[in-house]
Formats: sequence, C-alpha cells, structure tokens
Amino acid sequence: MKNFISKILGQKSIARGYVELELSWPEDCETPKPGQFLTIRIQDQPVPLLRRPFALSSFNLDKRSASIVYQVRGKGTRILESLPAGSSLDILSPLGNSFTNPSKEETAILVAGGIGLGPILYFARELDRAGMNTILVFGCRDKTLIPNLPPLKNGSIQYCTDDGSAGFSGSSVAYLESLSLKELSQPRLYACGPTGMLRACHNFALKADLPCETAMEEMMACGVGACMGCVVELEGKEQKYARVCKDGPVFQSRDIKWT
Amino acid sequence: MKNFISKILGQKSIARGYVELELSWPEDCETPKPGQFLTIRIQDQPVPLLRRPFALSSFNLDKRSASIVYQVRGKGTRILESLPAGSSLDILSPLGNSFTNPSKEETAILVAGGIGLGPILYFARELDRAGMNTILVFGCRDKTLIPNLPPLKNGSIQYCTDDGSAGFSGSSVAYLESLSLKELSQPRLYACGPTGMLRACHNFALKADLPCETAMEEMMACGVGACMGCVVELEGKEQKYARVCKDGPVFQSRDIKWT
Amino acid sequence: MDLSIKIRNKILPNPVGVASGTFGYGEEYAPLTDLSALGAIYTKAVTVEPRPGNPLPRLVETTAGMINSIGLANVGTKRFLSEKIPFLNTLSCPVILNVAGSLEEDYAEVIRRVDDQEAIWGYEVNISCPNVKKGGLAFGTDPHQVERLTSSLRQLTEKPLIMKLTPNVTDITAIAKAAEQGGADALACINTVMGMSVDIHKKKPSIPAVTGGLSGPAIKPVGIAAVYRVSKAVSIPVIGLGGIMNGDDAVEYLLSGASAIQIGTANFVDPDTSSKVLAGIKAYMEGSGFSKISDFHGYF
Amino acid sequence: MDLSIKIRNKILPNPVGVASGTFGYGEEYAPLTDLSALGAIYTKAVTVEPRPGNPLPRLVETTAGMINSIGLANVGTKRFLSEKIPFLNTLSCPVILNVAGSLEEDYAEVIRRVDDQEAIWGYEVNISCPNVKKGGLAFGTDPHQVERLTSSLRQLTEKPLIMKLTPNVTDITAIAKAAEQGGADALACINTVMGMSVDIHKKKPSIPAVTGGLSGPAIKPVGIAAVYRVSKAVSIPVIGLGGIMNGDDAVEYLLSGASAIQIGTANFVDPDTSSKVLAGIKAYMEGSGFSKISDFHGYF
Ligand SMILES: Cc1cc2nc3c(=O)[nH]c(=O)nc-3n(C[C@H](O)[C@H](O)[C@H](O)COP(=O)(O)OP(=O)(O)OC[C@H]3O[C@@H](n4cnc5c(N)ncnc54)[C@H](O)[C@@H]3O)c2cc1C
Ligand SMILES: Cc1cc2nc3c(=O)[nH]c(=O)nc-3n(C[C@H](O)[C@H](O)[C@H](O)COP(=O)(O)OP(=O)(O)OC[C@H]3O[C@@H](n4cnc5c(N)ncnc54)[C@H](O)[C@@H]3O)c2cc1C
Ligand SMILES: Cc1cc2nc3c(=O)[nH]c(=O)nc-3n(C[C@H](O)[C@H](O)[C@H](O)COP(=O)(O)O)c2cc1C
Ligand SMILES: Cc1cc2nc3c(=O)[nH]c(=O)nc-3n(C[C@H](O)[C@H](O)[C@H](O)COP(=O)(O)O)c2cc1C
Ligand code: FES
Ligand code: FES
Repeated sequence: MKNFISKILGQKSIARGYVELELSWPEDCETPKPGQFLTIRIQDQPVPLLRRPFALSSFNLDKRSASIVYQVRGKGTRILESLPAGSSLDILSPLGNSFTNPSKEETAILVAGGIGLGPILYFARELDRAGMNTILVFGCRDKTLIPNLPPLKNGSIQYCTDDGSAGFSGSSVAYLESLSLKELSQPRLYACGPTGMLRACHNFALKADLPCETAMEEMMACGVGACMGCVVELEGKEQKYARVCKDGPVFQSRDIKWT
Repeated sequence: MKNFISKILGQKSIARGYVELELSWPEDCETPKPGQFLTIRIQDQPVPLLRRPFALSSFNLDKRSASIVYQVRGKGTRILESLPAGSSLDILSPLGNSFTNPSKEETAILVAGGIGLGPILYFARELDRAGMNTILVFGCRDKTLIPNLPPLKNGSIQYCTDDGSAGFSGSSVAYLESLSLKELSQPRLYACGPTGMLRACHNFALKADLPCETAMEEMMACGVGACMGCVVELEGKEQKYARVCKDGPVFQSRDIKWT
Repeated sequence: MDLSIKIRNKILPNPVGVASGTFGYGEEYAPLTDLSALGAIYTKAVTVEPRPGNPLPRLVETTAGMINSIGLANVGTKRFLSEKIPFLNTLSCPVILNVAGSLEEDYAEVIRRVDDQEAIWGYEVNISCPNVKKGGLAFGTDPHQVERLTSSLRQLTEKPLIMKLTPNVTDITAIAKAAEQGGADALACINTVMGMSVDIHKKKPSIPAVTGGLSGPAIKPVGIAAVYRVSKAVSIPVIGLGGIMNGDDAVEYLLSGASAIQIGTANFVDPDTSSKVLAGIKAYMEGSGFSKISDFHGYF
Repeated sequence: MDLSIKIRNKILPNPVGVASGTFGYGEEYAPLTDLSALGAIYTKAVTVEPRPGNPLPRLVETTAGMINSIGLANVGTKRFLSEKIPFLNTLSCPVILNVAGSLEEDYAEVIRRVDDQEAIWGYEVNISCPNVKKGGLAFGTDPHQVERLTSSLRQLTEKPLIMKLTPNVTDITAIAKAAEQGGADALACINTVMGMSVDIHKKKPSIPAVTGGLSGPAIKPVGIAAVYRVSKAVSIPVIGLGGIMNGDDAVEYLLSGASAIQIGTANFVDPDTSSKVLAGIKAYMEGSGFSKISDFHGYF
C-alpha cells in the first residue's frame, strides 16, 4: 500500500457514461491483484472532500500502467472525467483483498453489472492470460451501456440486456439460469455490481450449490481499515460487521447478510 | 444593475501578479461609470462561496466590452486566472457609485496603488478622452509591479517605486508632496489603493486643503446594499457606518473615519 | 399542485422565502429577482431604536460558509415605518417582519408600533442572534424565557408569530416546545451557528467581535438535524433554513419535516436562487407524485 | 524551537496528534506516515465490552464535511489488550487511549484494566460522542455529571486525563470549568457537531441512526470558537480539533488558545496530513519569531 502521485495516461469512453482511465504505476508500488482497488483524491479542494474508491480494471506490468473503469456519477467523477492526459492524480493503492483464484478444474463464471465491470474485467483478463476457460457475463439495461471490450482468448463474453436490444434478453442471472451448468467443469461464481444483482447471484449460487464470491461496495472514508465506516453486515459469524476496505471488498457471498 | 452571463474575451498579465481581464457586456446592461464595480461568481461551487468584487478598469462602447485589473491573491483569483478566453462568467454589475467628475477648471490628480489601479485607470481614460489634463500617479514596491499602460493623450502618468528601481523614488504621496501644487489649476485628488496609501492621501489633501475622493474596499457578501456587511466608519456624520457597495465605494475622504 | 402553507389564519403562497438579514427589506433585490414570486420576504431585523451595528470588518468567508457580525444594524422602528413600509406596501408577496431586541419589552414595543400595518403579514421573532451581547441570545437558550416572551407577544397580535431558534443549545427541542407552549404559530430553524475565524497574518480574530454567526452550505447538516428533531417534537409548522443552495437542499429540509424553507446566504451568491429552488421543489414533487407540501412528510 | 507541550507530569513532543476514530490504533497508517513523528496518537474509543457499532451505511459526505455514525465500534478492553497493545508497545510516540462508555462505571473499568500498560501515555475521555443512544452524550452536556465523572476517574490514574468536549451544548465553558474542577489535566475541543443528511431519492435519512457527527473543514469555525472560549475559561491546556486540513488551520487554533491540535477527517483525505501540518506550524513559528508553543498565546 502506497500513496503516490500518478499521471493520467489517457481516458476513453467505453460505453454511455462509462470511462476507462489509464494511469502510470510507480516502480516501487506493488502490483495490484484483481478485486483490489485504489482511492483517488480528486482535487486539493474541500469539495468533494473524501477520496473516491475505484477497482483496478487492468494492469500492464511492462508499461507499468493500470486502469480503472468508472461511471460518471457525481461531483468527483465529473471532475475526473474533465482531466486531460498528463494530469497528476493522487493515488492510494493497492487496497483490500482480491478474488480467490479458481483451481485448474474449475470454470470461473464472472458476472458484472454497471460499475462492477472493472474488477471483473481485470480478473477475467488475468485468468484468460493464464489460459483458463472463463465465462464473463455482463448485464445492463440496453445496448448503449455495452462496453467496447476486446474478446477473451480462452473464454467468452456474454452480454445481456434487460430490454433485449443486444445479446441475451434478460438479466445476467437469468442468463446464468439458462446455462446448462452440468456441462461445465466445476462452475464457480464471482460477481461485482449493483446489490440487487449480487443478491440474485448469491441466491442462484445457493440454489445451484456453487461457490460464489462477491465484491462489495460501501461508502468509504479512510479506505485502509481505520475508521470502521465502510462495513457490511455478516451472516453466521461471530463478528457482526466486516470492513469492505480491509476485510473485503471480496467476500464469500454466504458470509454476507443479504437484506 | 443586472445579473448576466458574460464571456471572457481575453486575459493578459500587465505586471507581476496582475492580470487584465476583458469581458463581454450585454446590450441591455447599462454602461458602468468609473469607480463602479462588478462581482463575479467564480464557479458554481461552494468553495469559494461568495462573489468576488472588482472595479471596472475600462469600457468599450463599440465593442461592448469591459475590463477589470485584478491581483492574483487567493482561491478565487487563482481560479479566475486559469480560465481561458471564451469561458462564461457570472457577472453582477454595475454596482456602487462613481467618482465625481472634476470641473473644466480643475486638475484631477489620480493616485493608485496595488489593486486600486483598475478604477483609477478607467477614470483617467475617461477624463483623457474628454480632453482633460490628468495626472495619474501609480505607486508600488518595485519596477516589476509597474503595469504596462498606454500613455494618456492629454495627461501624464508618473510611476513611483518604494525602492527607487524605476520612476520617482518613494511613495506616491511623497511624489505628491514633491509637486508644486501652485502651478496646477485647482488640483483635486482621487485615490484608490491600500488603506495606508488612502490615509496618507487624505492627510495630504487635508494639509494642502484639496478636495479628495477615495474608493474604499471592504469584504462584501451581497454587493447590493442588503446585508450591511461591507461598512466603513464615518466621521462627523449622523450615521455611524456607510455601506461600501451601495453608499460607496467612492467617498469624500473627509467623511471617512481614518484609524 | 398546491404549494401553499397555512400558518395560523394565513397562507404563504409557496414554501420558498428569503431569510432575514440576507435580503434587506426587499428593495435592493427588486432588479434581480421577481419579488412577487417569493413565498415570503423575512425582513432584516427591526429593533425599537436604530442600531449602528458592530465594528468592521463584519464578514469573513470560511470553507463553504461565511461568518457575519452585523450586529442587528437597522434603522429602528420609526424610520422602518417611514422609509421601508412604503416600498413593502407595493409588494404582493407576504412580508414577515423579523423583530429583535434586548429586553422582552423591546420586542413588544416593535410589534405594538407596527401591528396595524397592512404590509406586515406576520412576525419572525429573532431570539437567536449571536451578534448582540446582551439580548437575543439569552432569550433563545432558556426555555422559560422563550415561553414567557412568546406568550407575551402572542397577546399583542393576531398575526402569525414565528419564533426563530438558535442551534447553539444543548437541546433545541426543549426551546421549540416552550415556544409552542407560549403560543407560537410556527418555528424557524436555524439561525447562524456560533463560529470564529482567525487572521493568522494579523494574529487576531477576523472580526472584532471575535465570534460571529456561521451560515452557508457548511451548516446545512446542522439545520436539517434541527428541523428533523424539532418537527418531531412540536405540532406547529417548522420553517427550515441553513445552507440551502438549490432545490435538492430544500427537498432535504422538506422531507425532514419542514413545511417551508428560507434562502439566506445563497442570495449573496445568486440573487435569483429562490426562484430556482422553487422550480426544483416543483420538479421533485412532480417526479414523486406529490400534490401538496404535506406529501413530503411522514417518510421517516 | 521547542515544540513540546507539558500535560500533567508528561510531555507531548510536538503539538500535532491524530484524532480518535480517524486513525484506528495506528497500525493501518504505519505504511503511510511516520508514526514516530506524531505528537500523539489518540486511539479509536475503547469500551469495556466489544461493540459492533451502528447499522450501515455509517458515512455520508456533506459540503466540505462528512457525517459519521460509527457508534463506537471497537473490540473491547480485553481484545484491545491482547490485539492492539503489542503494536502500540512498538511505537515511540505518545499513545493516548480514547475511553468511552455508557455509565460512569464503564469508563472507570476501562481505565482500571489498562492503567498499568506502559504503552498508554494518558487518556482522552470521550464524553461527547453523538453516536451512542444512551451514554456518552448525557455526560458531556451536564456540568455536574462531567465534574463527577472527571473526579472519579482522576482517582484511578496518575496519567494525564484529557476530557473531550462536545460542541453541542448551550455553554461549552460551563462544561470545561466542570472538567477542570473535577481534576482534568487538559481538555480536547471539539468532538463532532450534530448533523443530518437526507437521501432525497430514497426519501430517507442517509444513515439509519438519522443524525450523526459532522466533521471536516465545514466545522472548523465551530471548533475555533469553542477553543477560544474554553481557553479563556480554564487554566489547563486545551487541545484543539475540528476541520484542520493544513498548517494554517492549525495556526488558527494555536493562536485561539490551543496548546496542541489533532488531525481528524484530514487523515482520510491525505494520510500524511499530520507531518505537513507540523511543517506548516514550524514555518509559521519561524516567520513569527516564535520559539515555543506558548508564544502563540496572548495575542487576543
Ligand atoms: C471498493 C469500491 C470499488 C469501487 N469501484 C468502482 C469502479 O470500479 N467504478 C466505478 O465507477 N465506481 C466504483 N465505486 C464507486 C465509486 O467510488 C463512486 O461511484 C464514486 O465515489 C462516486 O463519486 P462522485 O463524487 O462522482 O459521486 P457523488 O456525487 O459523491 O455520489 C454519487 C454516489 O456515489 C456513491 N459514493 C460516493 N462516494 C463514495 C465513496 N467514497 N465510496 C463509495 N461510494 C461512494 C454514493 O453512494 C453516492 O450515492 C467503487 C466503490 C467502492 C467502495
Ligand atoms: C469595491 C471593491 C473593488 C475591488 N476592486 C478590485 C480590483 O479592481 N482588483 C483587484 O485585484 N481586487 C479588487 N478588490 C479586492 C478583491 O475583491 C479581492 O482581492 C478578491 O475578492 C480576492 O479573492 P480571492 O478569492 O482571490 O482571495 P481570498 O483567498 O478569498 O482572500 C484574499 C484576501 O482578499 C480579500 N477578499 C476576499 N473576498 C473579498 C470580498 N468579497 N470583498 C472584499 N475583499 C475580499 C480578503 O480580505 C482576503 O484577505 C475589490 C474589492 C472591493 C470591495
Ligand atoms: C449577513 C447576515 C445577516 C443576518 N441577519 C439576521 C437578522 O437580522 N435576523 C435574523 O433572524 N437572522 C439573521 N441572519 C441569519 C439568517 O437569516 C439565517 O438564519 C442564517 O444565515 C442561516 O441560513 P443560510 O445558511 O441560508 O444563510 C443573518 C444572516 C446573515 C448571513
Ligand atoms: C469516522 C470518525 C470516527 C470517530 N470516532 C471517535 C471516537 O471513537 N472517539 C472520539 O472521541 N471521537 C471520535 N471522532 C471525532 C474526531 O476525533 C474529531 O473530534 C472530529 O472528527 C472533529 O475533527 P475533524 O473535523 O478534524 O475530523 C470520530 C470522527 C470520525 C470522523
Ligand atoms: S473506509 Fe475506513 S474502515 Fe473502511
Ligand atoms: S456587501 Fe452587503 S451591504 Fe455591502
């Protein structure tokens, strides 16, 4: 974990309202793992005040660059979007834990929605590079929200739209339900996205008796585990709450109290 | 008085730390008079919060443009400086009263220091255009602070530096004291600048028995006379305080309680 | 869509008023916003005798806020009647007189002398100004005095009586209940928060009175908490203010229990804020299927 | 230049500490700032029993501030001793334990059980947390209770005892005097300001506890006013906090009467704020010809 000044190498829109930002990564900062995140101090200004967290969406070891995919949502991301290449960014990273790697025998099914795309994408790329057969399922409202992504070499990407304007017609979980799981070798779920989607993935995993990891999101202040602000409620654990920033963001879906 | 959106036509540095900003002036907004000011809402942001007041430093009726001269001082002016030509500015103007025109027989001596340059410059240009003999005295610390100004056609500009690095060596009031006032036809003083300079001008005017107007400056909130925030203390008046934004900014120096 | 709010026997046409001390007596803002569209003008405080106000400087900006130390500078009741009433008579929007004083009798005297004026819709009693040494603040922090003052003013007028509360107390609900008990028709929360700023170059307080009243977006959370707690504690209407800059801010106050709101510091930033806030409230009501102001209430 | 401050029989090496609840027990920040350079670490509150804390979400950002509703989530005294003390023992900077509880006896019990720990330099007694329903707040708003609690804790320890005050009271100087009377060695002002925020899309409060504690630059003027008034009212050292983001902010507090300061919310924004603030204080002292912290005092 390090607090460093990075440079924006470039930004490009990858879907309506979604931007991919590439930034430089210092030599002396460790390589982030899929699921981990960074926080950005958007400006040296009291508004917006707090650092904004974003998951890593890729890492390029040779170029020593990383990227995030973010949705333009409020004050902070609007300012972020306006910054030209070459601008400095105050980064704190890598933060949090990461997805558990599947074993050789397992088939990783990666489900993403909305701002959950980044970490899933990074994980998918890493698994793909390692030659694993990976199924990436991305769900969104309509085709304008479908990101422009390079295909996986060893796996497949399935787009789902609620309105059926492209790809599978229906939610990503509806797609999962349409899969013939028996034909896959030891399927294992990983999900990141809106709470509703995560809950549905979890319920699907329960029903289908699959392991499932979800990357969670909560408002953060410190991002390093000190303030106890970013908790999620746990189920069946001695401890009632866990910190997303330090104990997560990735949790076994069965450990989360879904409400 | 009108609240309008103007465009920045250009900005240029005229001395170390001083910028001249030219902005567009709508058809339906009255022509400002020398001494009057505008307020700018620097950004649609809570920091900086309040509008910033600046005196008009010129007005071009044909082009319908106005300008201000400002010192880069704090949060607001630093942001202002960074805005490129073409940017929108939220302007409230014209505000306040103006300098009293001298009669044909009078010789206007205009004394400026620091951020007091703008209103004095506007007044000098108007008097010059009207063919009046005007003496503009500008005092500053050293030659790097001397603004790059076009000469007056009918009058003269005298620069004074505290360190003697250019022009008259000494303060603007020391320069006034060096003048042979008897050779001038009915000299009359007008001053704008730091409080110390204004007080010195006032004392000089008292001693030399000259009329003297000073343009005052105080922290402002409303700028339109409603909040009673921007007062100066009066001397020998029934009313104890007067509002700089509405009753001023120009006052007879003898009406001000100089402390 | 019915935007009106009833207070005592009278109606405010819409929930967006402009706050005392930030809008003078309306005249200065006439060229900058449509006064007739305002839900109410709360005037600058009026006291029996003229007051010059506090020494200068009276203002300082803080992060997302400002501190003022005006000190109830005003022309006094006599000149208010001769100089301000004629213009106020020309206005179609409700004019609510902000009344201040040092002693109970001062408040009473102002109301006695102006109560027959048609132009005055009602009173907002300032028992919460942090900028006068003896006076205002003492009343506003003691429930017994608040109840006594309220009930004695109650006997002087049939017009709506709004008590304006200070947030600088341990329990604002106790003050609110006392005012209700005393016969107030509504409560306004909040006046400014006690604050201070230091000029580190001059090594002295930014304003000579040392502490002053903090206002602006910085205090919005304080105002919302006050309005929420007060509106749960009393059954008369609560008028919310403190840091409202836009329609969303106003909606936060309305959902928290306010029946109307006031725009203060934001007038300095954008003199036309009130009309934008009203438009924002209307748009929100439309989006939420609300047809009247009370539809905001009861969600939590 | 002598930056040290004496409290009771002990010395803080410099005036810049990190505030309770914003820095955990130090460990998380070890990779991000030089812990040994800190004037003090004020730990997250410790209670007798472990506390899970409040329901989520616990945070919301407001204009130039944030509201928290952590609810004193902590591992309790037993696990504090086994899990946190070993790391704290490795630190060279003073560690001040922030103690919280619901009843007088709770505070006493924590101190009794930890007082023999070398790692603990002294105590900051949190009688001002707005985020626990029964408990903290009650003490902090009543001078009699504050005096009683202070004097009963005073009997339990020879280590410095700092009472941390809430700004949410009518007269903070009355509470300050009561703490001094009870035997406090220093006072810390301020804890968070009561605030609230509403999620207008969900039509409910942003945090389930409805009101929470406002911190950050928005409240700096409130903290400075409190420190100024308290330091005039008592003769023990005052430790100032609330919204300090940089050296200039700290200097405002020191000039207003603080002998030391704490960095709270700013740690979230820049984990290395404390070292920058210390450098800023030093630069200011140099520019002003100050050779010790008390040179800041007495200007007004
Ligand atoms: C571990 C983690 C990883 C994330 N990864 C991504 C990502 O890869 N891509 C992406 O687009 N977004 C991601 N987010 C969400 C992202 O942090 C918010 O969208 C962003 O902070 C919004 O900032 P804003 O100023 O534009 O919006 P604001 O105007 O401040 O708020 C808009 C909404 O964003 C949420 N938000 C604001 N600040 C935070 C914060 N500090 N922490 C969490 N949520 C916040 C609030 O709930 C609010 O409703 C992640 C959040 C977390 C906690
Ligand atoms: C009638 C009038 C005319 C003025 N004309 C000019 C001009 O022609 N050129 C020029 O450079 N400056 C002028 N000023 C001063 C100018 O308003 C301030 O320099 C400017 O507001 C500083 O803003 P900032 O955000 O950069 O500085 P900040 O960081 O906010 O503050 C720097 C200093 O500027 C002063 N200041 C800040 N806000 C205001 C305000 N609203 N009103 C008055 N003073 C303030 C404060 O005393 C502070 O010490 C004028 C002021 C007044 C009242
Ligand atoms: C410059 C100024 C003067 C004020 N004068 C008065 C006053 O005379 N009477 C009063 O009741 N409140 C007065 N107030 C308080 C405001 O009416 C309002 O309660 C407070 O500013 C909070 O609202 P805001 O944050 O929207 O400004 C004044 C506020 C300011 C900023
Ligand atoms: C997330 C968070 C948790 C806090 N927890 C505690 C606490 O446990 N005990 C305490 O005395 N103060 C606690 N505080 C209050 C701070 O120590 C400090 O008094 C307050 O935040 C004001 O300072 P700031 O504006 O610099 O943050 C907490 C503040 C925050 C933001
Ligand atoms: S954000 Fe502070 S503990 Fe997670
Ligand atoms: S700034 Fe409000 S009266 Fe002058």
